[in-house]
Amino acid sequence: MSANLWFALVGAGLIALAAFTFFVQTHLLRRIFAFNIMGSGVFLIMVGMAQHLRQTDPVPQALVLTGIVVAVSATALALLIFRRFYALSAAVTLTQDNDTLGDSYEQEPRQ
Amino acid sequence: MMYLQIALICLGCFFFIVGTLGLLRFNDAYSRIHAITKADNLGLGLLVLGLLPSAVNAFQGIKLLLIWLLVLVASATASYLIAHYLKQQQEGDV
Amino acid sequence: MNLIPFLLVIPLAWALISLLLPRLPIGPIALLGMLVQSLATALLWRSVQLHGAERYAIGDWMAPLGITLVADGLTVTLLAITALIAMVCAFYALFYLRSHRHEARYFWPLFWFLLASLNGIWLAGDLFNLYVGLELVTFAAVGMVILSANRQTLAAGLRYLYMALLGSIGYLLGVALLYSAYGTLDMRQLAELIEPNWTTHVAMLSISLGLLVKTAIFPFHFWLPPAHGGALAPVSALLSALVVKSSFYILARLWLDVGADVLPVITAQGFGLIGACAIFYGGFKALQQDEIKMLVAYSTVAQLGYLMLVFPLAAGTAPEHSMLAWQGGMLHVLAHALAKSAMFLSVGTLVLAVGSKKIDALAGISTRIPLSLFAFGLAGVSLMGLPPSGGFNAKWLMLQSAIGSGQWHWVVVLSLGSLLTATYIFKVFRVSFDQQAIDSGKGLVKRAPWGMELSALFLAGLAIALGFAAALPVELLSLPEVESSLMEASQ
Amino acid sequence: MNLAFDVLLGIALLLCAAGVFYSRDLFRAVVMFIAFGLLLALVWVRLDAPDLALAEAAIGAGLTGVLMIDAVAHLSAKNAHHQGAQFDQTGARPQLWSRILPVFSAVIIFILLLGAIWWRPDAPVSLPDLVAESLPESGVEHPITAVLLNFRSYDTLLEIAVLLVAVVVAMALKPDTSEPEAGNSKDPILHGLSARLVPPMLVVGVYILWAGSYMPGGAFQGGAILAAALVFLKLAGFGIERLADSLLRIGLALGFIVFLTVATSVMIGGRPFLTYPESVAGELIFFIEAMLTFSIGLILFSLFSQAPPPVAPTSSLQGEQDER
Repeated sequence: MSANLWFALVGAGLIALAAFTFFVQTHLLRRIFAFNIMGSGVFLIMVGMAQHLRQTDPVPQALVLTGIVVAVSATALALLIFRRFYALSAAVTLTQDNDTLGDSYEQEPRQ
Repeated sequence: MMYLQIALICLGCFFFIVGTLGLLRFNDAYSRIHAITKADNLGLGLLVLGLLPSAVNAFQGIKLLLIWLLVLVASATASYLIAHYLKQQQEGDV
Repeated sequence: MNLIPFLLVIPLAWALISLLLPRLPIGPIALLGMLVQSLATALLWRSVQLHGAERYAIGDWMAPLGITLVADGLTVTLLAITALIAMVCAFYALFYLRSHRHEARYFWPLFWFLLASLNGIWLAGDLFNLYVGLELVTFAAVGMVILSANRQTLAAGLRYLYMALLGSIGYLLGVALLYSAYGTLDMRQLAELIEPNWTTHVAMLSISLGLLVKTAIFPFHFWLPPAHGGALAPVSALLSALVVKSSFYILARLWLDVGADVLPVITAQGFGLIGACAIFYGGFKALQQDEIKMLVAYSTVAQLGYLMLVFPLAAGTAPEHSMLAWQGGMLHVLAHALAKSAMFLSVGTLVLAVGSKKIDALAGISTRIPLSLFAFGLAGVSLMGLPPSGGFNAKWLMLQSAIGSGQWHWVVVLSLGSLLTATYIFKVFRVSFDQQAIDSGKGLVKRAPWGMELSALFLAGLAIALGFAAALPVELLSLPEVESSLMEASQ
Repeated sequence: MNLAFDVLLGIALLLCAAGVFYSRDLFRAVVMFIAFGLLLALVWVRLDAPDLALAEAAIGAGLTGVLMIDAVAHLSAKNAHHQGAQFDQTGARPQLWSRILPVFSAVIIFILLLGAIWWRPDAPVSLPDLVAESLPESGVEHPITAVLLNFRSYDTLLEIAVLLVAVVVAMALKPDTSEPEAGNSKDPILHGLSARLVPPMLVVGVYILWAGSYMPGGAFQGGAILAAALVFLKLAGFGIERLADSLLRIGLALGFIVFLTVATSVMIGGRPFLTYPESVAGELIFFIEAMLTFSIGLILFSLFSQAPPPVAPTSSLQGEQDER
């Protein structure tokens, strides 16, 4: 087994771990961590698998570079919205995180 | 020469281990800062010293030294900031 | 000179103008831009109609090294509907945003970025490029949802963003696996190479799940109603009409164009099943709502379910039935886009006029603000699938396909779904035609700007007109693909 | 020996990720996250991807870490200590399915991926060969820069658009009240250090940008370092976020404007969108990259600095700014 394949497997482990976290953690910041790490897992799979048995492959590396930049802007965006939301509601979770979300949303008082 | 290099690197690693041990075992933030900065800076210095003879050219050697210098400055400032913050907090408590 | 890149350059340029020069009257300038954009789209449509599909190699690098844009019949149809709806929404927004000064400043740049990314997705021929496009759509759409940064919209925007990001990661994972298995990102090349094996199946599963989350198909629909229901009216219209379709479009392209040979019948039936669940669940939830925008948003959840029925009808059936399902599904995309944007725009006017989001507040408005209510009704006719309307044609084609291929269970789903739609549409009408309320003079309203009422009516009229002119897009869908001269020259 | 190192590195990465998710308080989680990023940078080196290592260290660990720390610092103590694997503050309904389902799906995901990686078919197309073949025509010598700014430059164009959209949303979220932030602690030592350290950082940023045309480096890594320098200055109390609004906007969009203009103007000569005339391809790419570096640095910085100032959270609805 080459190092490339091994890191692809690590990537799979990261994805599974992060997916589990995404299901059980409701804290919004922890979820931001979760999709950052999940993204890293995907990047590892992308580069690791493509380079297994082949020479260094610049294409997935370039794609992952794009992916990293997109990921950081997604993180920044999520944090911005989260912070504004936190300032208004003092909540770090979205209430009732399952398919009754739509209902709980409507029950919030409004002007 | 090579034995000297190996000895220097081993010594450097030793300081790193000691520093980490201090970080884990000391029970007060000030002593932890003390342990980690002092031991690690020395350890890194020894590592750099040990690696210097292997540098291909002078440019690489300068880079190695620069790394050490930057880490020194950065860790000094960072530990100062941590200690400063701690002190402010403690004074606030009193 | 080829027109395809202009469909991207124009919105991007206008996005920059409205971002950098906020002191200019960006609303009217946007309308001008929409006219230019529509003209370019119309010209491209004509060219494809006459000469067949075109491929455009960006930077003159052939796929798989470079990225290729594809403009075939389906693409130009979607480009046209996008330009049309966006133009009407822009016109509507001119009036609507007068009461939302702060939002107006950032609405226009986001609007243009959204338009650019949608056009990019319709035209894309490359898997990774679609990923970047999807992210751009998501960011712009989330940004538009949270424009009026209050607690509800921020919560809705966060939920939307989190689910959409999760969906993107699923999609990207699938792309990574496909690339490692086939060494290419070009969709056409992939279609030739793809074969059923474990990696392909896992990749397609991951992509499908990611896109289902983004399309808000049951049971991943829960982020949609608060986001679409809470946004500003023109934003809701754009989101429901176009944005959710973009991820469905990729899903359909991938399964029916690229992976037709590896789509197992059981997967197709499974897609149909969740579609059926979406139709009934969305319908029932819509019926329970007491806020008009939430009702319309849940209606979107239900209507998206019909799209999923395309898969069982088109996969593994005889070619003619498959074609019927494909055409019906795409006609439904168009009909729903027109009807739902009309509905959100008219509802926006109604809410503005009565000053409340509650359905009960609409009591007796049938005599006060008839035009918007009429637009709502026309759009409803199309959603229910009553003749003559675009919705009717779409459902009729799908019914024919279901009957022809002997899949009677989908016939039942299609008919019951329409019944359910009728129920919740009539719920609105029952309230608004309440004779007591009319007599008692309730439902005093503010005057709505004429432009807003007219925009909704225009789109609703088009949704009906699609019932008469359905042959036009359907014909384009079955165009054969022809290589552009550029492609041949450089090969 | 190498394999043993890789195995250890991989396991450390997984442990670090677990630490991020299940550490007691959020600050610890952020520190673990930064450590995760640095380990990942090492992994990229092992995977023969120095560009990614640079980007990961600067963007993934550095900038994301700063963003997260900044966010955590604004949480109240109660929320920062919000415990890991609980379901809600209400602590309600620890139903059986809600425990089994996540474990089950995570295991399924892992097994599916394992299979997909293990039984991978051999790719019939080899893009690296194609890249190597076309590299001489691309105008740059570094294959990754060639892919990013020539072969797949359209992706990069859209990517900059993604960054710009994020900034637009950040601007839209910024409260209208623009009172200057009070008392950015002007620590003399931090101040002095940053005054001396920022110039070399800028030099390194420019060097990495310039190096990108023939070796690892390029606009994104250079931009990230530029952004880091700006963040550093801001934290040290230099009031650089008070740039004129219009100037900032143009700076943010400059890279995109140049990119789009070059991409479009070649069409006047009858070439396809985003084609570089071969004789000046290298120079054009460098020019675009330089502008992009500048813009990316500003964009990443303003994603950090546009964050809403620390407002004491209001649990009552009166804090809502619905009036607008």
